[in-house]
Amino acid sequence: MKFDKVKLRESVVSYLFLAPFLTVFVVFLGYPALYSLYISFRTAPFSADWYNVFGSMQYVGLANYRELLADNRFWWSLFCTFIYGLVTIPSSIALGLGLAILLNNKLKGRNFFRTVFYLPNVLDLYVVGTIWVLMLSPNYGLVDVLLSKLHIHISGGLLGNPWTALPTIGLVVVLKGAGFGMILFLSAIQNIPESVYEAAEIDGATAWQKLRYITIPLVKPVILFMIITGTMNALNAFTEVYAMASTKYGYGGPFIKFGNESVGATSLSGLYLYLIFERGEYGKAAAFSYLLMIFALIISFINQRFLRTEK
Amino acid sequence: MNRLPAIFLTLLALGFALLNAYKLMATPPKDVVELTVWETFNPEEHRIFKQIAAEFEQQYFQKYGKQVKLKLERVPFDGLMPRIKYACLAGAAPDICRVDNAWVLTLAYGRAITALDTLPNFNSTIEEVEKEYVAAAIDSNIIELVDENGQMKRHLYGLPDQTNCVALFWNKDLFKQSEEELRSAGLDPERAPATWEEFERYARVLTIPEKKQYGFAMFNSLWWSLPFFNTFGAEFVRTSADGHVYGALDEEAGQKALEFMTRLYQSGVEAGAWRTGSINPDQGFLNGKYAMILSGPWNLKRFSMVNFGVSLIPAGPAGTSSNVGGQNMVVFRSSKHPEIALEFLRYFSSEEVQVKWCETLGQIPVNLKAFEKVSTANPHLKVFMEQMKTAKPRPKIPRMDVLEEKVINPAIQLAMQGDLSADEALRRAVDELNKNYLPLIYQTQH
Amino acid sequence: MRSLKDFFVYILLSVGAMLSILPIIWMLVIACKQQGQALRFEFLPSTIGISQPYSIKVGGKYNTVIFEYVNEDAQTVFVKAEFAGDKEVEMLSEGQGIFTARFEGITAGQYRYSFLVDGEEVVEGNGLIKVEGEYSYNHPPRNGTTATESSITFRFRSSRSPVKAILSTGQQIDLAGPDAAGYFTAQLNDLPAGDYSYRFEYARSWTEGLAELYTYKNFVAVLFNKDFPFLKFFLNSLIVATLAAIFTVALCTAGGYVFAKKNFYGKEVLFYILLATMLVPGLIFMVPQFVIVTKLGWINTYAGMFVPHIANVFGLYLLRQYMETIPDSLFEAARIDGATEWQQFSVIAVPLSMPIMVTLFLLVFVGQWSNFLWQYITNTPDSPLRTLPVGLALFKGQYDIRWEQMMAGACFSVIPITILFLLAQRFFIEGMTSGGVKE
Amino acid sequence: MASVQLKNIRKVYDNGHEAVKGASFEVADREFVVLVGPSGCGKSTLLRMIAGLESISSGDLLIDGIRVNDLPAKDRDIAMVFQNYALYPHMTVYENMAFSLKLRNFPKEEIDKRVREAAEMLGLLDYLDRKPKAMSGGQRQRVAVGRAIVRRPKVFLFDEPLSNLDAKLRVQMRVELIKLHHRLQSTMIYVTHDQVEAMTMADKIVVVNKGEIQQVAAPIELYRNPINKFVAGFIGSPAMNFCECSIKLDSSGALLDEGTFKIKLPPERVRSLKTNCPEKVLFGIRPECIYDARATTPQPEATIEGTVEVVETMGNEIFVQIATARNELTARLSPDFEYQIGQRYRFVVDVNKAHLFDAVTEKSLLYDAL
Repeated sequence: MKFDKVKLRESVVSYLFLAPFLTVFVVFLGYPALYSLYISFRTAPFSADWYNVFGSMQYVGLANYRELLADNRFWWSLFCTFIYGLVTIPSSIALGLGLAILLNNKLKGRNFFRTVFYLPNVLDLYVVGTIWVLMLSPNYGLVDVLLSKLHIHISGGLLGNPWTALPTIGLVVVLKGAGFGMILFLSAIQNIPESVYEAAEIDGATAWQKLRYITIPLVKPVILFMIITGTMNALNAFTEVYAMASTKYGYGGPFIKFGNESVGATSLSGLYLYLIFERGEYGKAAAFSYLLMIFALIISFINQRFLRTEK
Repeated sequence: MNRLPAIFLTLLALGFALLNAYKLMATPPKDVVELTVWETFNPEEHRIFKQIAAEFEQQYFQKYGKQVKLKLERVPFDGLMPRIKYACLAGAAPDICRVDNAWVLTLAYGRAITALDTLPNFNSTIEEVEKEYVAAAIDSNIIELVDENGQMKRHLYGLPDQTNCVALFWNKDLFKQSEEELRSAGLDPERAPATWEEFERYARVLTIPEKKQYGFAMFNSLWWSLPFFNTFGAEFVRTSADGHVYGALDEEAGQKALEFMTRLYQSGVEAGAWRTGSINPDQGFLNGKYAMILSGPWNLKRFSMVNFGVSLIPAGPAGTSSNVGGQNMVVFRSSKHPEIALEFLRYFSSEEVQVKWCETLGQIPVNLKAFEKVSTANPHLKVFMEQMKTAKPRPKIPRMDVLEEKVINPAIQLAMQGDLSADEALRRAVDELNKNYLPLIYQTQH
Repeated sequence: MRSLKDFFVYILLSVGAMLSILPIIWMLVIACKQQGQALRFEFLPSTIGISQPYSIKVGGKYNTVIFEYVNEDAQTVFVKAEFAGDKEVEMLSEGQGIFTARFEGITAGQYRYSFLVDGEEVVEGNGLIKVEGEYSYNHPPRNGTTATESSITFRFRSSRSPVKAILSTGQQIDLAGPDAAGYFTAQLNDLPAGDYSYRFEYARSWTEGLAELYTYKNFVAVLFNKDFPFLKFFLNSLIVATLAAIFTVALCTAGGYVFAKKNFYGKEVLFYILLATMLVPGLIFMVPQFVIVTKLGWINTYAGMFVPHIANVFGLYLLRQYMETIPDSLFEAARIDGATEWQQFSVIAVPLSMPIMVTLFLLVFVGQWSNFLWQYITNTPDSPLRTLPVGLALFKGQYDIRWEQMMAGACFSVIPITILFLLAQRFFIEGMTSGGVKE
Repeated sequence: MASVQLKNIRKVYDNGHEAVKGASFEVADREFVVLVGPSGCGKSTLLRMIAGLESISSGDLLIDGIRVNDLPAKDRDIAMVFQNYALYPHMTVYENMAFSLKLRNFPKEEIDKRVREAAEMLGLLDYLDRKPKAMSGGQRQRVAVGRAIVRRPKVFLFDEPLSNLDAKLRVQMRVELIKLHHRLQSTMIYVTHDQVEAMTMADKIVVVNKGEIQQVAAPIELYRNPINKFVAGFIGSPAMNFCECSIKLDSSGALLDEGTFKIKLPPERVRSLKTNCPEKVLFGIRPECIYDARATTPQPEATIEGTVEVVETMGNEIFVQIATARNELTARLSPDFEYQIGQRYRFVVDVNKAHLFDAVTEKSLLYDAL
């Protein structure tokens, strides 16, 4: 390969600029990532010395991966994650887009509303989660009291019922994050020239048609972005379930029967990974992480395939 | 606008300056031996503990002429275990740590802590030490491990500093409000139920749906279920004639206990307080919504707003019984002065300190002599001290925490939800126990 | 037509806004509640007050000493009395800053006593109490109920009538009064000897009820608490979050710049490697990171708390996306104008990327501000560098959580973030607009 | 001030695409040279290589006789005006203009003096505190020029500076740039795709196509003697008409046969053809060299008959599109006559201004300068 002198010079400059980032990256992300890959092929015996857990790990080949792939709970956690994504991603897109459209109007006080909707984003998810638990508690919580006024009774409460627990957590998270989506969509919508809408109006488009045929196609990059970040959030979701569907005595919310196992109805893969990790099964946790990464790669690849925007 | 990068760079420089500007100065004077103690006491306990630690330092100096400094560090209870794990990995574990009694076993198997009986200044036998303490409290510290010769050997891994169990709390006001109904059911509103059979009848009367009031509320983890299992006479493990240990919770007594718990929930007298997102028993009891709960002495002060009574766990086929909770103090293997640590552990659990501790804070002593000596005006505490005598600790099985979290707790919950029969739920737990956990006892080489 | 539509939009927005800030409101409400009231579904004050239950022995033949200490700001009060062997005995809080303790069967005589208020010794008057007769007080108490062989004399100070005493036996008696000192009294006779408990029901004003339910004290308790150096925690959080944000922005800006505007060997491959690490669950990095931080001796340093997180790939991605919208010709013009590589970056790229930099700053700041686990493990328990989330965890005990104070702490922790957001809002919204740079 | 020499300069991109295939020409001191060609022809790349924004794959670039191939842009002492102006949006007009001087550590007073001088020259004095966003396109263009002027560089480079302006402004700015050149008397290299700009402004035009230099010449020379079909077609508006013809040479000249018409070129015009003459040629005639047959004496051997298809009225002249059976031609005529669309008319061409190109190589058969 012939080196282009100018490009070579630019490369030197570029790497100088990148040096701080890359140094920290290599030390604190790159090396740990590789190290995790390494220990994903190893496992520590049950009685490993706590002072030297990594040293006492032994090579087991693909055993960690095989065990996970044969573990019903693993697949269940992926299924939960899938459902969770199915609940959160479209609704956060819809909510963000809806708010953005409403707040794109020339309303008085729209800055106030924008701030109010964005504000929950800056709160700690754990704190918000615990507060919602209080508001959702069966019989005595605000939401349940309101629901019973409407003669809706959910056995075990919204968070205690296996059918409603996961969607409820999802909706709380969506509500908290709505402001972020709103701002993303708002900026995208503001970039659409007014003339496009005027043209549509002359063509006789209704409000719905304008949304369907103009706004949505033109904010597609934002939708794609939200799908990808939403997928990653779903795969990493932990705090929300930890805060809202765990007691000191069990994690992952109301249990249900799944084959021969009892699994939590909100046992998302992030939570399951955390449990494995907490137990000190670092090898398995690493294998889990890499499996999740592969899934994430596949999903983002598919997303990009299907939602690719023409530039 | 050109100033912005300048501001940015200034901030960056400032950041660099601050980076290492503050580093913890942690070098004590040379002639003082410093021991780090991690503790999870609440603020009031912490204050007394500080005094006791100071007294120990003084006494030690008088006795050995050596200056010792105990560095007390309060750790939030919730994050203690991960913290210990990381500290061990990083070689930064404390000398002494106060841990939940369930964790001693895990720490011992992980060789994170020292067997106290191997220390040079441990000048008595394990059996002698055992006799000095309340049986239920010392139990979790004595662990049998397989040594290099394949022999099981008993070791002492810590000393108790606090012990407790649960008993029945009942809301006198709610009992009073349902006085007529209780009387017409042939029940005395002035006292708590004495047997489970009676308990169920009380609970039924005290459940008033229109007031959102429930007769009973409970947690359903294994530890919180032990009062049921123990009173029904269930055993967690048995040893067969040939010395083989096997799980026995799925025997008839265990099934009966679980069926009883299930019935309480499904007949609607139990509030379902164990379900995720529900108001937990303590809170519901405080709010006057749950007439009876199981709880421990730690709540006596918190419940002062409620007109409540405490009584023994209702008797089952095997009489009254309870579980054992509490905290132990352990010495870490990485400690450079384990003998001083042992000295402190002995001091803290000694008769005089325990008397002072328990009388001031209203707690159950762990030291047998103190147990007899503590005079408490608090009638509630007396009940707990009485209950303590019949309390049975949870079994010591490697990775019990994992088994509980992964298998037993979910199985109990499924049974209570009606998704599994009690029989099947317990059999699952026992199968798992026999297959993957009990064998670990023999696999471990130390 | 137009105004009708606006009206509906406003309704919709208001409902949504309410829903979205409900947790914040709830947090505030809980933070304002009196100790122990946090989880009660009770928000409107009632005009009927119910005292806490007291117990009393009828037929006891011994001297009873009742200590009372009044201090609205005290959290815990202990009493040390000579007759009780100078042991510290905790006094019961009766609300409104009144603490009481009872001792029974004390021999007549004169004794020393003192209070320990939040750990500090307080001596009243000459510090002596005279015990004689059936009941002795350190000063006339609010609740001076006494018992004899077969009767109880209820005594209760209240600002308005009626006042009712309810006995555990179900007996109720209305108290008469008030007398000159503001006491209501009533006597209940012919009681069999034994233990009784009772409580008072009393009328009170709406404001008194409000005060019973709500208080500002939790905020005070969080701010000025010896076991909980809030200001220090707060400052540490501020420093760590600010440093983390500054360094992250610095690194990501430099990195994003070259990925957006430079053509160098290995660019594509490197970028995909970086992106791929974003897909690995963050948890897995923690243990190796911790070991590295320990090896570097960064335990108990600010550096240890944030440096491992400053190579933020997401931030790099954001910056790159944004900087790609800056026209190349600006940099070319700068090159021809004589700008060095560094000047092209600092004078062109950085000022033009300010909105996205502010955005990233905000995102990182918020993330770091609420980061618990990492900051928790990289500090020893007594480290002076502990941050707010780590400190707030101290409110969570093994068996109970001090919700009111925890929420008061959480309220404080929301403040800097809110201020920051309001300040940066203009930039922030601009920053999220990907087509930011327009000429 | 400075001369610029390009010697066989090539540009090959990483992907193998050859953007410039060996360009050589010279820009003399104080000369205004325009590089012109269709978009994507490589003229901008050429300019950017001169500026130092692109690396030169091979060949030599000399400024004032010194090889500057490896000199970074800032050291070449050139100034450039970009198509999109490339004004720094976060700086005021003053700051934009002062930026390069500031970077070179000029004293403040000197910077101020030069900026004000340039601003005055360009009529920007009232706008110095404005940000580019608050200005019109023409004003921004002036700022961009001003930014170049203050430097007093050896060479000015313009990269299609007028293409973002509307037609009227473009004409105005063109004039101003010409005036500026006269005033500054400096070397300027100007890239455009608009041949009108090239013709009106240049001292010398370099015609570029597909990465190759077609012809370097003064505007009028280029117009008169295009070296090949591309140059002939590119320069001049409306473009030159081409018709494929067979050719017969004899002593009386050359007889072109298009099929529907025949044209006889005089011998002095086709003198250079004698040595090698292809069978097929392209006959080229500019629209202004076609006249209505009614206005001139009949010349049967220079007459085209065709149907009028389109008539574009300009006012002072009209453009008429004439279709023969095989070709279409555009004629630029005086508006003296009226034309009915669809009617046949006869036109006469000025044979002395006709061009001939080889039908295969498209090289001019008449061009004798080279």
